[in-house]
Amino acid sequence: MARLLFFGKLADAAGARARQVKLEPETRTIDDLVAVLGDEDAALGASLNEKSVRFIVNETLASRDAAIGDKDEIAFLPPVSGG
Amino acid sequence: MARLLFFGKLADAAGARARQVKLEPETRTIDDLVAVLGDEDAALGASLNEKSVRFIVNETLASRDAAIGDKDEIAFLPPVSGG
Amino acid sequence: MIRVCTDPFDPGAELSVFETKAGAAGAVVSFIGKVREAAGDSAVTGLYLEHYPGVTERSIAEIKEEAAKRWAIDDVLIIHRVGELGPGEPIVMVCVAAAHRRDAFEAADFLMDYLKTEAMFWKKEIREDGEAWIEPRDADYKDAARWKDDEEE
Amino acid sequence: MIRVCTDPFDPGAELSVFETKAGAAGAVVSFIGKVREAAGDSAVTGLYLEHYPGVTERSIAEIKEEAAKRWAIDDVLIIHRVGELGPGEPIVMVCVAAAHRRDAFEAADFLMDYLKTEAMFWKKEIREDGEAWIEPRDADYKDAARWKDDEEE
Repeated sequence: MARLLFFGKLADAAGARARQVKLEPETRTIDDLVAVLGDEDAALGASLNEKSVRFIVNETLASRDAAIGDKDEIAFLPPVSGG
Repeated sequence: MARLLFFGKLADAAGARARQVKLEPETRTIDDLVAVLGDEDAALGASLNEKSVRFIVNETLASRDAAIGDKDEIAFLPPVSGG
Repeated sequence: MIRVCTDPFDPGAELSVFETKAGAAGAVVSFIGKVREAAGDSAVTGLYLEHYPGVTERSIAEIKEEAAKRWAIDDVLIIHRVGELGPGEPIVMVCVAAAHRRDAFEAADFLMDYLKTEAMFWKKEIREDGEAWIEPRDADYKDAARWKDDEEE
Repeated sequence: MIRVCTDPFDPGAELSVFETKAGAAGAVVSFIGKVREAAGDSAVTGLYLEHYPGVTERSIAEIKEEAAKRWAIDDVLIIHRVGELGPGEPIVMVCVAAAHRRDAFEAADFLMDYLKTEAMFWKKEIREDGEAWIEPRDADYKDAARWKDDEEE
């Protein structure tokens, strides 16, 4: 199972801060995963497709075409706002 | 009597922070006063003639040719160093 | 030192400890950011802040290292609240100690720009007229971009 | 508030009072300048500071007004020690509260440049190898000149 983390407004869009999901073998990249999530929930898909969203795989920043696997922790980050 | 104030290294040069002096009628400007003080003490005169020295007459910044009188408070300021 | 904490902190007490420790450093600059009390016409009743535990702290540690490369600084303290905060409460504090004030000012300024635009915190403002996730203002991105020019030099 | 004082002050306690008062201001920047502990190879054993009572305070009040014209700031605190100080003791503290951090940073920076190059204080450093009246460094004049360009705009 992969662990998905949603922060800020993306947690609102996903309806949860974290999800455990089974990644099918054909879900090879973050882009693939976003497509799968968008198929289940179009609004969430739209939110995750915003250009400002960044991705972290196993605690390291990753691009949309980064490879992912079924043991990974994948985080979706909206624009930050600290301080 | 005029009141002369010397600050910082100029107090060291004058040997005092303050002096009361009788200004002769022909001592009309700060320049005149510096000349009088320099006649008494050449080293003090040299210190007061340094370009970085500033002058205050009755709590207001004044130029070397500012008029002074026998009731005035005249301060000699070397370069400042606060903070 | 870097601290991400859910409990309130006391900026004055933190500064006391920091500046006392900063013996030989002639200059100490501190910045405190607080929850504002109004957004436009609407009163702000609270703030909710979240972060990515572990990842956020590590990214702040990296930017602290970056600041130490760019400026001659002796010590840095970064405190950032997460969780629920009330109006007027301190959210963030950055302290920098250095031999010269320019280094201390610029490093503190740089660290704050990073914390505003890059560090992994997400902030929701709870207002009388509703809730809203906050994003950096254009001015924040502009401020942060000042340091990128430096990088290219 | 402007305070020229012979007694030591506690920067942390001053910041506490200042930032608590600065309710609606989202940003508070503080600067503390301390007596350095060494000048080159020679230990600094103390500092002696004098000012021109009345005139110094008035000139600082004027520069505070100037800062309030240039930046959107809510509150300013300036404390400056005079008399005899030991190594590591705070000499000066400037606090600025503002709605936005850029205003707070720049106004604090500006006030410090003024205090270093224009305000009527004279400082003698007492070192193991002798005493010396201090004058601003070239860097201090350069820092202060940054704001003169602004004036001409």
